[in-house]
Amino acid sequence: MLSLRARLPERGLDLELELPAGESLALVGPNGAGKSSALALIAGLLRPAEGRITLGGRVLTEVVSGRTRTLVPPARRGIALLSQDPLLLPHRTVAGNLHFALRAHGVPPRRAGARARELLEQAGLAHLARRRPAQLSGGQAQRVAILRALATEPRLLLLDEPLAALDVEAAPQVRALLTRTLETTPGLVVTHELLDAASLARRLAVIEHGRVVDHRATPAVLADPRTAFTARLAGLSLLYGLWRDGVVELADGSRLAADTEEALAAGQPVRATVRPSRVGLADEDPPTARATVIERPVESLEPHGDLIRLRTPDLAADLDALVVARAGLAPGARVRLCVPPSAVRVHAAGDA
Amino acid sequence: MLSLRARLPERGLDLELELPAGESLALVGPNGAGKSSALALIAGLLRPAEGRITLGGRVLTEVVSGRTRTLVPPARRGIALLSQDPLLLPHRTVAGNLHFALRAHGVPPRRAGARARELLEQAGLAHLARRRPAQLSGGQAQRVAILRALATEPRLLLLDEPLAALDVEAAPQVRALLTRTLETTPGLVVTHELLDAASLARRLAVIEHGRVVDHRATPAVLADPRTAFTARLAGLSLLYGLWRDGVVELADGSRLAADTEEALAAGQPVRATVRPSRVGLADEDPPTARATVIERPVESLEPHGDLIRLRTPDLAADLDALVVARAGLAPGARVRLCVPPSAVRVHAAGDA
Amino acid sequence: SATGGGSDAGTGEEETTLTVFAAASLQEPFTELAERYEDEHPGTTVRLSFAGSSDLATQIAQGAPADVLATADTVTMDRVVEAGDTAAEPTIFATNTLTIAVPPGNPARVASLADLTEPALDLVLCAPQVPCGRAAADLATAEALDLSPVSEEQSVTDVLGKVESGEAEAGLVYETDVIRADGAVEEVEDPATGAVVNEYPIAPVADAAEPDDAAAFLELVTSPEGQEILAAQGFGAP
Amino acid sequence: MPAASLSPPLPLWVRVPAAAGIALVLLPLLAMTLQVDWARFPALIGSEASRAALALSLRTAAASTVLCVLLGVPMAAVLARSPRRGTGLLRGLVLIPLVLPPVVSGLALLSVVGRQGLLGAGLEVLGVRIAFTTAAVVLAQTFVALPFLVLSLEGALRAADTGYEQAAATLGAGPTRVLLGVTLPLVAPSLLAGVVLSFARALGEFGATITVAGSLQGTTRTLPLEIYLQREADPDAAIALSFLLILVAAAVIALVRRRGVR
Amino acid sequence: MPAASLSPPLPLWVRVPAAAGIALVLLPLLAMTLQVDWARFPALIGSEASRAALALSLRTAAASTVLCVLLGVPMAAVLARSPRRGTGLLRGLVLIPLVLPPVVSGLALLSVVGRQGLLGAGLEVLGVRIAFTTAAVVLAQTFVALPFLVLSLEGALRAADTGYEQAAATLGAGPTRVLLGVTLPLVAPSLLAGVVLSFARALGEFGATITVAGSLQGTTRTLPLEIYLQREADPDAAIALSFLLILVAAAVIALVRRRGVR
Ligand SMILES: Nc1ncnc2c1ncn2[C@@H]1O[C@H](COP(=O)(O)OP(=O)(O)OP(=O)(O)O)[C@@H](O)[C@H]1O
Ligand SMILES: Nc1ncnc2c1ncn2[C@@H]1O[C@H](COP(=O)(O)OP(=O)(O)OP(=O)(O)O)[C@@H](O)[C@H]1O
Ligand SMILES: [Mg+2]
Ligand SMILES: [Mg+2]
Repeated sequence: MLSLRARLPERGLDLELELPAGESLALVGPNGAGKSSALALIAGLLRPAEGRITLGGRVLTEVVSGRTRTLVPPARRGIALLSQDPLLLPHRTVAGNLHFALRAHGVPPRRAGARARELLEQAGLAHLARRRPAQLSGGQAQRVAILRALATEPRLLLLDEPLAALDVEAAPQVRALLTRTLETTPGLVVTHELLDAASLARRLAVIEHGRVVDHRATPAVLADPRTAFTARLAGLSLLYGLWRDGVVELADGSRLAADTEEALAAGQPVRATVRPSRVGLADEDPPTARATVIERPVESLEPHGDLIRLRTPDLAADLDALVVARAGLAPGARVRLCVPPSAVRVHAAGDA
Repeated sequence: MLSLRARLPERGLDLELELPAGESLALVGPNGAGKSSALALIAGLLRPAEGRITLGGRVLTEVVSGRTRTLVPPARRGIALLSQDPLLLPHRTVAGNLHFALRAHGVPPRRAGARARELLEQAGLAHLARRRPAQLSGGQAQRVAILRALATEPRLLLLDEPLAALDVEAAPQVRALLTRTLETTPGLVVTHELLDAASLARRLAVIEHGRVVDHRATPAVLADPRTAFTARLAGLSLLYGLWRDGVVELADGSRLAADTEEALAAGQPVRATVRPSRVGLADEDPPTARATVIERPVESLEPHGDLIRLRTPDLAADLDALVVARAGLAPGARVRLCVPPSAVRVHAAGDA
Repeated sequence: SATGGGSDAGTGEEETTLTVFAAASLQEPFTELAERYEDEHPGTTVRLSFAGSSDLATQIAQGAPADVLATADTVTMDRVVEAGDTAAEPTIFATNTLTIAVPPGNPARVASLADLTEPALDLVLCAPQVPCGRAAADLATAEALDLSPVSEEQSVTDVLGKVESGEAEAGLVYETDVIRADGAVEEVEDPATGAVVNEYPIAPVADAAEPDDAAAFLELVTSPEGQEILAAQGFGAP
Repeated sequence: MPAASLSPPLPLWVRVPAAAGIALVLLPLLAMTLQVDWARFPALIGSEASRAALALSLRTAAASTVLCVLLGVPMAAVLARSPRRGTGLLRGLVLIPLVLPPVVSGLALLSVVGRQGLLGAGLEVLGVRIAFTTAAVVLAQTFVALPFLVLSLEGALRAADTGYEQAAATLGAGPTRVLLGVTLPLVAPSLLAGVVLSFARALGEFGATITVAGSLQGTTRTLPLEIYLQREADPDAAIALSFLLILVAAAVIALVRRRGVR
Repeated sequence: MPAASLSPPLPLWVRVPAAAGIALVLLPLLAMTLQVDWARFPALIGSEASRAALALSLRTAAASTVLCVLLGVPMAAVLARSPRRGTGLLRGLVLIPLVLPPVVSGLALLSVVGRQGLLGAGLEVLGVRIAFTTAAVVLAQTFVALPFLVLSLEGALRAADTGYEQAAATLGAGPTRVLLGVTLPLVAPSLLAGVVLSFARALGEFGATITVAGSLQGTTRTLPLEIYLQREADPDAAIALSFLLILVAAAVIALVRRRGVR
């Protein structure tokens, strides 16, 4: 079990996080939120101004009112860190980098050499074994760095954007490898991709402005995002309003019909999430009885899979390219969106 | 107009590429295919063993039978390169990095200072102005590097995975900025993301094993991918077989009913692409008359948006999580997939 | 451009500069002689350059702006004369004899030259290539001594240094060195050391910018007045 | 680096040899300090000859260091960046003044600028004399100090990541801007080390100076030459002057480091 | 780096000062070469005294260089990585042997290991005598050469990217493995420069050696001492020996570079 409590005002961090034994965790958050710093704190590369980090009951870091009580060096934590930058040792070959990691874990030289070759072969990278890091492409370096981090069986894996830079063929392979690894070794995975968050870990923590603002099972976070950032990550629109018996009254007075399973009092502040794929154009699909029609200015249009995502200040809609062309939509134009109640989920806003 | 012809056996490159004046191009391909090397050749950071690169009629690089005829230095090409690694000058602040780029383009010192501040403010990064690169998060560094590359109005922009490392909020903003820029300045954008390829450039070139294997308008490539890699990028399954009047006969003998607009002769080798979102489970949705039912072993299951992507050796299907759970599907199990003819597109295989 | 060579400095109407190159061991008497000369010849400045004798010889061969050269041995001076760099035959203006120097307290109880042959004694001499070493070798031959030094130093100052610091238990140095050492070493007198005399020659330089002053300075050095100054530092008369 | 970011600790055992090394350097200095005759110290270092020697030493060492930077930085750049095999020989040759006993360096210089030297004769005709002038002091110091700067810098330039230079070039920076604005700042610590080394070497230079420049008070007699002379005349004064030299060097090094280090 | 990858070109103007610097170094060497009496060269350098001096010089300089590495690398690491303010002073002190005239360095050493030195008396009791032995030569050379290694290395260590060391630490590498397997290889070019500098300085050492160790053929008379002596007796022999010293240094440097550079 990992438990982390750390303040580092210099980077605006004030983190608190508990991870049940054996569980893996996906870490998401905006750029500069403090994800990499959190990993560095756990790996022992960063000393908090104040805080305590334990892993499986063992205190790894403890700083109390500025005095360092415990600071286990990184090498003695049994934690492997794959940082955002691959940081392959530039003076060693690819095989040499793996060899180094294995030797550092006490594997005898001969066995380390054989194991390094084996790992490279398994990953289909044997042809790179004798290259220096400077002679690798970005994605190749990233794959070697992943292999190197996994080579030594750590007690905890810290992975910082492990799948960035990987191509569409390599990514699923590496994702599968990581999924397998994370089944036996708990890990923290930083990612900006919903897919990775969902496939690599059952739990998801959201860091914003140096704080853990949400930490639940991944499907729960995705189904009911509590911050604008998570909503965006989940691909949902997030709106705030007051509950008025079956409708959400938004700040601008417009009303959004919605279903909910929660017991909500009239006038209660609520959070509504809207799934863009269920939002249509009012002029195309004549709205059903309870559907809400809302007029908004178009902010942007961008491709989204085979559809076009239309964004307005608060609502998004995924529309067919043909429909967009026919309606002559462009940024600045006004659009009438049709939101069926089934596209909307409402939660009491108090628990955000 | 950009025209590139270059061989560099050392990296297994043999590239040929023409870009019409004013057009931008997305460059995709597997890791290590040669995308970054192509940009380095155009920027003048790499000398081909043999080749010729011209931009708007001006010869930038010319090496004929090993003898360098022309090699315009990078600074004189009027080409800006955003490399895969941000490479911000470590001894200068963020503002200092922008200042450097502006000064290098002859902007007088005072104006350069003001302009640097202005650019940072526009990008919402003013609070980082006095930081050193080492004090930035990965995404922050990437955004500063993008600003720096755009700061000097180049004649050609080369962007190597510009949106990697950006969070879900920053990515659309930067994508919009790049889209605007690429409307006036032609550019080459390397990416592993379908979304970026589609939104940033109208043309798409595919590099595999150091060769340009496909180069068409982006929608054409995505609708009719010719290689396994592009099919994967487009999110389609690609199968090969022989045309038998309305059905594609696959190598294992199974037959796939399909519609096509092309005139195909019986027995002609064809390429069939199948859209996973249209593939279902035969046992769930009773197949319609012409739909094909194909039995395959399950290779992997992974989340895909709100669905689960099921992969078999040659076909993929996007299924509801509920359906997957109900059918008790797991890697290794056999599954009966139902492929409606409308999910399949067939093209003559000769033009691959 | 040349910054302050002797010849340039001599372009003034009244002001003349006499440049004297002298062996480092002559530093004290020559500084005094220069002052005396300046007193007696108002308007003339004497510039002194001290270095090892062979350094000075090399410098003069390469055109150093010297008017007078005084070396610590005749061998070096003979080389300068041979090269044609002197304006007149050298004059011997001082002599010096070797003596035994021991650290204060004389820990090895050296009493005479003969004690220097003691194998266990840490004896330090000059190397035979340099003047004081040649003198020591001559003395050893003359007295039929079998000396086995632990070190053959490059200069008499180095020998003195070893004795002063107590590293060496005895060394052969010049009389003047013992006076210079000012109590840092003790002298063990042995009349036999007088058998070998080292001579100091002085000569005007061929390309002298101030030949008249050079002659006058030479005169001062060999005058009774000059000899007195030299004697005060332990130098013997020629 | 912020205080919070931890660079990996050094192994504890390195403290043993490090302490031994520090002792090796400090003990002699300490012992020397004990020998300084502090009562006479002000008088010893305050004499006119001492002050003239100190002033000359500072002026010439500063001038030599500037020359070393002006000549040595380009040399290091050319040697580090030339791809050709041939520079290997050149690199070796440039290092030779490092091993030559200074007196031999002085003789070699004399054989160029002396009266019978390669250039000396020609210069003489033009009325220019270098040997035995302050210029000769600077020449001698530069000759012996230059390799220090070149060598410290060349290694660093060779090791420096050229990625940043390439990035700067694609931003439109010409070769001069890349050299001055990117390459040299990247190797600043080594450049600083080179400057300190060459200044120190110039300040302590003795053998070559006395050979090419002679030893004339105020013109060519630098502090080390004065120390040499005083050793013959008054060993206490020599020790005191050595101490002065140490103080000067320490002050200058501290100043450079203060300004140069981030 | 493959030949295809282009590092940005140097500005053309750097060739002018670079050429001037190279001329400054090469002309004196050339002039010196012209003075070598080639007919007598083999005889001059082949004498027993010369051979003994050469052998002694090689042995002692090699030993000193090894000592410099063993002591200097830990010193540089400690100085570069200590966060404390106090190391500033220490760093300055460690550099002092750089500026001391070698003779003064010798005197300082004597005041420690000499008979009346700080440790000398104690050593004497143990029956250990350093003065006039080959050990004293090595001691003197190490003392003067150590700062060269420390300074070249420290700048590089300070500039090195600690990211790689951190990465190695998270892979489980202990401090020793990080130091030997990551840190030092990363600064290899500067380490090599430091080794070359300190070897060269040890090989050319004269003043401190003569002061601490004296000059006895085969035991303490190194090549520079022999050169100095020959200068008095036979200047041609001195020139020939200097030339030999250059050859030896060049050979050793070439050997080190060949092996050391990737
Ligand atoms: N060395 C440093 N010194 C000071 N501040 C730093 C340093 N490194 C990062 N920061 C700041 O600390 C904050 C957290 O950075 P961190 O790298 O943890 O972000 P992140 O969540 O990993 O972001 P990204 O998604 O961009 O990688 C940022 O505001 C960043 O600017
Ligand atoms: N400096 C180098 N020396 C030799 N080979 C190299 C060098 N850099 C890259 N390569 C090789 O050249 C090929 C093309 O590399 P390149 O960096 O262009 O790939 P890429 O398409 O950008 O890949 P990625 O998507 O991983 O960034 C790869 O096989 C790579 O290993
Ligand atoms: Mg990060
Ligand atoms: Mg790449």
